[in-house]
Amino acid sequence: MKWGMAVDLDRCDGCAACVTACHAENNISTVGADQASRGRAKHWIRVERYWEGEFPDVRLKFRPVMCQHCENAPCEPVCPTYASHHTADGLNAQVYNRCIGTRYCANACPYNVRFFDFFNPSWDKPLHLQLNPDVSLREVGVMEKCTFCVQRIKATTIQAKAEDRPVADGEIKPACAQACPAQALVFGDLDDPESAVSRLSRSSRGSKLLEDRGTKPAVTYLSRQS
Amino acid sequence: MDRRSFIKLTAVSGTSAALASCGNPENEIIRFVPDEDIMPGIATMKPGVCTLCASGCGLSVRMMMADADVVRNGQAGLVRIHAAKKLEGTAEHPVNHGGLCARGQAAVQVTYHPDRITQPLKRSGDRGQAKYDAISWDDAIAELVSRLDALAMAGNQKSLAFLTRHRRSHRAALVDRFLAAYGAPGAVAYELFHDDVLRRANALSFGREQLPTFDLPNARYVLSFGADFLGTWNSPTSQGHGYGLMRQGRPGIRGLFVQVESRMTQTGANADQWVPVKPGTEGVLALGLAHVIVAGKLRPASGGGRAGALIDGWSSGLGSFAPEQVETITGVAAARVERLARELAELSPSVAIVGGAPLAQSNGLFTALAVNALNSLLGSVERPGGVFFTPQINLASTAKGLSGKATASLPLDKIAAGILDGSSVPQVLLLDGANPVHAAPKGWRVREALEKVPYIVSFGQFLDETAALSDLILPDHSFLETWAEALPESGSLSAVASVAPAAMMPLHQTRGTEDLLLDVGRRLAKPLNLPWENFEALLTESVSALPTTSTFDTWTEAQEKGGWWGTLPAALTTPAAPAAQIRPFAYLEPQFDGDAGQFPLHFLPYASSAFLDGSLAHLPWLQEMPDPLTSAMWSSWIEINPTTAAKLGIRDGDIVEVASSQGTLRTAVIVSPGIAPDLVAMPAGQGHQTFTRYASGRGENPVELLAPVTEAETGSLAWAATRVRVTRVGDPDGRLILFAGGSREEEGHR
Amino acid sequence: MSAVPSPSHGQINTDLLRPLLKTSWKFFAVVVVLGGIVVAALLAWLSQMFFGFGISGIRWPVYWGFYVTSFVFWIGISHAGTLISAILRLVDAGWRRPVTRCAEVITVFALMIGAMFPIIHLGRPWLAFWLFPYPSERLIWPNFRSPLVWDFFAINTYLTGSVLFLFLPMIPDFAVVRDKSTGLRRRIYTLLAVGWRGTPKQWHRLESAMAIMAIAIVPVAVSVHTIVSFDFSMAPVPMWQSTIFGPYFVAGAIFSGIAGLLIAMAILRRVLHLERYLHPIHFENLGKLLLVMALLWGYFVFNERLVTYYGNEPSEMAVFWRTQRESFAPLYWTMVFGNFVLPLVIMGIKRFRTITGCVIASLGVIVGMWLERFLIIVPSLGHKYLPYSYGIYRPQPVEIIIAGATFAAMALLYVLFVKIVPIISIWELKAGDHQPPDGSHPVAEKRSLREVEG
Amino acid sequence: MPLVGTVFARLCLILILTLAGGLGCRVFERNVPAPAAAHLLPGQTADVFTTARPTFAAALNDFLGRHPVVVEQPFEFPHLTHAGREIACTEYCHESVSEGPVAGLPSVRTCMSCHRTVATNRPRIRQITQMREEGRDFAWKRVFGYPAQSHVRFNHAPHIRAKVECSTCHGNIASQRTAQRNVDMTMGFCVNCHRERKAPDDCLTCHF
Repeated sequence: MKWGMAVDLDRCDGCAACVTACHAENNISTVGADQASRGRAKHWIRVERYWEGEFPDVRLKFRPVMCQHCENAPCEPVCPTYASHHTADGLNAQVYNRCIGTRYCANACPYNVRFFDFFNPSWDKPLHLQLNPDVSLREVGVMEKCTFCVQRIKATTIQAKAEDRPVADGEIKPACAQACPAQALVFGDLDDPESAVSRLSRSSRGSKLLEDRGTKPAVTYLSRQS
Repeated sequence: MDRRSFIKLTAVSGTSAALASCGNPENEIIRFVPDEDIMPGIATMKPGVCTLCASGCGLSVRMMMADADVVRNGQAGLVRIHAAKKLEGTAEHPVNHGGLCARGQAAVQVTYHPDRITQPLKRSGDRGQAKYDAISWDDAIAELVSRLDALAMAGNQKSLAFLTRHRRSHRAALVDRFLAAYGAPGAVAYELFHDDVLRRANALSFGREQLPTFDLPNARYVLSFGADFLGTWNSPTSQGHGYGLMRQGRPGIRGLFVQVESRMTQTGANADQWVPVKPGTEGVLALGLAHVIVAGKLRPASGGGRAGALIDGWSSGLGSFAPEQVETITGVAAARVERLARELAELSPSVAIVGGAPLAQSNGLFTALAVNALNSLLGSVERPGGVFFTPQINLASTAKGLSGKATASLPLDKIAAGILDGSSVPQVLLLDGANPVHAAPKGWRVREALEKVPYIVSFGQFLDETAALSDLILPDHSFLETWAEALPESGSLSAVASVAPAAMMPLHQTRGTEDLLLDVGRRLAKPLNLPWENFEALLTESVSALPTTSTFDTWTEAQEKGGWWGTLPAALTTPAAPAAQIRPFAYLEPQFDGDAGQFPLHFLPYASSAFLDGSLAHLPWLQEMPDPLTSAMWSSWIEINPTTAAKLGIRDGDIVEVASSQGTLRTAVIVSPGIAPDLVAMPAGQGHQTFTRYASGRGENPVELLAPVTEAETGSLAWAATRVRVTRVGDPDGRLILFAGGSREEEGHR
Repeated sequence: MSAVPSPSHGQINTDLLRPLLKTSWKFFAVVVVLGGIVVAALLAWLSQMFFGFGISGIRWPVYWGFYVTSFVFWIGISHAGTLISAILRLVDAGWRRPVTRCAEVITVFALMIGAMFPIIHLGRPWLAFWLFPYPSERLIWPNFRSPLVWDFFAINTYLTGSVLFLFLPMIPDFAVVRDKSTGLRRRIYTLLAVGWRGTPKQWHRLESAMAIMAIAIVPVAVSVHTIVSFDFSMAPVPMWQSTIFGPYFVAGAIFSGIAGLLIAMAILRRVLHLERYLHPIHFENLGKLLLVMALLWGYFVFNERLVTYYGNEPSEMAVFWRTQRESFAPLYWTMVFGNFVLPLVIMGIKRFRTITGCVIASLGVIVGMWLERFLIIVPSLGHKYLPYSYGIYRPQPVEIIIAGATFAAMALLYVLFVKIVPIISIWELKAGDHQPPDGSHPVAEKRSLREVEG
Repeated sequence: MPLVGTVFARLCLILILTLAGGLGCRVFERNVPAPAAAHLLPGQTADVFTTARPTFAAALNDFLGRHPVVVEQPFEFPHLTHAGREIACTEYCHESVSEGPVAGLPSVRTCMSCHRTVATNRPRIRQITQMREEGRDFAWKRVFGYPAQSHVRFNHAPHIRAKVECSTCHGNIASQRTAQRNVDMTMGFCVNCHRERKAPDDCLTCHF
């Protein structure tokens, strides 16, 4: 079991549905304009956009970037308390209660996908009724980041175990993948060569983000064809 | 200190409520008996329908237990409720196929919004002061009824007006029926980014007065004229799904996509070819393509059929649209016109799409007709990979009681004018969702007009600028708390009726507007003939009439699936209108407000990816969602071409004054390569005064600059036909909040 | 050694013990002022904990700023004393005698201050003890792969070593004070003097202990700043992943250390009227050392820059140009001026190698070295690989106050120290005067001590 | 006495310095306060939900893992009596324990499902009957639970399936009147059991 994701940039149209879906699923608090202007906005997944060329021959490329759950993650060795560590099924775990907030992991992360809670998150009531009880609320001073929706992985695997069956391919969908209208994000088990994500990851269009950093990400990007 | 740190302060010093769920000692919290038995910690999925836009996407709502603060008989306490936690797309729904756009994801915050109106309110202060007192439902309804009775007594039923947004749904039908029964003109639908022009064009070209549906999954070549169909236009989720399949859904085949527009939209960003064109000349380009195709004998001119016949000079081979002329008019190189035309003709099935800015010009209808003709010529109408029209359920035949439409009403600008010159002042105005005070051009003077209306009732859940003028507020349920339904006019090849029962119990003392209208209809001195106990009865009748596709009866099945979809018997389908005999249309130069000398730049407001026309600016998730192209959060801005900016001495982030003949506003600049030098663009949606704590006093409203230019044929607002002047007034002052640092990958490679 | 005739031993005692025995109101005033600033910083830190870390300027993606800069800076300063005095002891440079102690004191205090910052900059400082390897029912230990844990051990070792290194040679002087003073003070110093009688045995033990410490402390000192440099060079951040960081940091550390020492000495000389003991020659010698280090530092910087430039790795070049000629250029060139040009000119020309000259050059170096740390940390973090995630760091009041107050804290500790311990090693000074031909110290020491007691 | 005077003067100066310094961090904030809701409409809330502990004491107790020894419940529920009558805990009152993460604390509705008919004349039953009529529910105080800061996502169901006795973690509730925390559920407690039973002991098993 090794969880991974494939992002088809040829399908992604940059609609940012994944961004909001992630907020809705993972109890990511909105920080408000003041804090956002000071770089405290938290977006576990972001749609990066890059301009190319000048008018009129201008192009724009989108690239959704979330935690790459690197097999060789730079954030893991630097954490003095093991708050950031790798699990057997290939997840790059962030253990909030063990995090003391050195923010070293975020510095070491080449993708800048780790976010720090600068204040105790808060919700104007009754917005808090929406909070997902399966995801813990991070408090001030801890790091948080994309978990591949570990709560969904847990729930499904526990259910499958109860029914004494293997987890079917595509049964687990992180919020971003589930929301994506164009189905650009595909999640699954990379150890199963037949799973959709494995097949996509083997695609000739496939490449890893910042491959030369040697981080061995679990996320494969399928290049856009134009 | 900013709000959140203040909250932390209060929280730590013990003035905030204890965290009910985290094992803290709860000091003397009062609990009330829940209204339903709830399995704690276990999620159940319930069907739903997203009503934030007209697409009518199917939802599956994740429900779990939560502790809600409530006040019962004067005592504050907690009660367990079954709360919606997350909205997902319904996998088998023919519109969204399991996907859901960013706005749909944020829709859940509508229900839990802290600034929702929780109970009926009666104005206590002056108009526009937004001072209200609580009032009981009975009193509120009684007051409305008495007003309506008074009108009826005076035989003045005509002077009841109903202002709403354009929706196709049983609700809309019920409203129309209510008005008809009462004897009032039909509901006035107003939206800034309307599609009236396209509907009219489709009615003329194809006899279908509705938005088109595109079979993108089977298309090999898509040519879009300014339509942001992946972002904000028509049925984005459905089109996004189709787009994914068009690109990578078919082994060996990858559909190509060309976007024609003068400011790069999120959709245009995905195009293989991006073709900038002079505003208002898109129709010419379409006909230029048609000309090449016909001249090149790639398709017979006769293929144009009914749609072609509407174009002046079609039969004679469009001689006046030779590539050279097209180049001079549109600014697209003749060679490129040739190439595009050949690609269109050869890479079939190909389809042309038009929407948005091109139709918001004084010659919008012509542009739409031209593209329709092009589609006909390509033979892509009602053909796989082409343009379709979702079969529309004829409610008059599914629910007999709904037959008999109200007389058509005047458009909003005419009504406003009528009020201002005193010729026809509605005595009672019912408001349902529309917010023209924020979204209509200053020139129409909607605010002044509405202030003259003696009595305004709002059904809205929020106190937006228009609702703030109302005398009585009868807050509606959120779409999760009541029957949510829609009759999508596009986005699906098969007929659809999205219907879902309430997912959760109402959070506040609100009431479903549909039931309210039925109730009012009954309570009138001369009761209206509305043969339904409640809205559910209406839905039951209407949906049950549809053919069942399983062993269950249609109604039960629909409630479980979150809607009905399938093949619609001819008897229940709205028939296509016969061809109207009218003179063909010729190209007319687009007319712009403000002379080119004084106002050198075209001004293009566009639907924000987050807020559309601004009706969603109150949702914090959307406020903090980085804009796909600029990464801006919580702000508004104008986009301007680098060369133009350099000419005007403007740098990224500077504060500028944008002036039109209608007024001026100050906002920050984003220098963007994706926009024509003679154009500035600004997202709509911000600049609210009284629209919840999240949107109020934030950013600027581009509508304030819009001149009341109308489309010549339809008389609808041409919102892209204003010219402006931009002058630098200051250095960056932090009002523009960007999430991204760099915008070009090369920046990392110097 | 020195040109000026050295004072008599009685004179030495009165001179060097004066600050201990007499207290003017000025002392209190200084303590109160400095103390106030320190308290202010403490309050600032509390408010940061209370309101949340967000009141600092730290942001995504620049997660380290002033705090870590100050950390590296102060650890660097700490290389002033122990290393210098140890080396000078080993080579038995006679002129060191008046200098060593005030150098070692700098070490200890700078370390204490520096070591606070890893805790101050934590998101949840109250959990800092998790860095300490203690057995718990959780069965979790610190992550020994993390450079921060190495820091923890390195700094602790160095601190312990330096404290010993400082304390050992103080024992005889405590004895002197003990014998000179009465009442409570006498009792305190009796404790501090740990039963020193000045017997040959004790002298011998002291000497050998000093010799061992001197040898042992050098590698520790070198390792400490190497490890601090690992905090950066172990993370895949542009311009951080450099093999040169180890020596680069150590050199910079000694560099800033000498500068700190020079300033401290100059102040002591003026305030405590130690003109008779701290001769221009001391300043000149240290100044020469400063010159050498300036050249060495220059070499390292040139080396680092050249290699980056030649390597031409895109993401590194982005940061390179950012510091070289874009937003951070002013700071960068200030650093080069303060760290290289200034010391080179002033220390290079004999005429300028005066006390004032030294102080000016040292101030330049202090500023320069602080900027160097800052320029290593911030530009790289704000400019990592994906341009979309670039960010600009703006320090906020809380950070500025805390970073600034560390200098007050240093001064405060120094003032208090000078109050309780003779800042110049009395016995070493005396021993210095009579270099016996065979150079066997204990004899000399004994004699000197007898004189002290007599 | 000039000395005292100057010292005093300086002390005052310091006080000002200190305050300025400490408060400065707030006062000199670049960003202005966010505008609150213009003015609250009737029934509209300005209340805020945060992850912060309600009081310093609560925070300290959480930090030290201290729990109240005796939990005073608003209503004294005799487990003893019910267990004695062979009423399985998970059958009626904590029914969701085998399906989901939480066992659930019963509401008055649950009680009344039996006590509408059973032992209706008992004073305590009368009490809950009255509560039911008034629409009041029990505000149970959590006996077994984790502080938010420990971020434990405990799921009962798999433990039930793994045949872990309730009493392993909850002690012999059946012998108590009101439930009391008689097992100290420290992390060590969990980890040891997991290791013995070869259950996963990665942090992410419980903390996410």
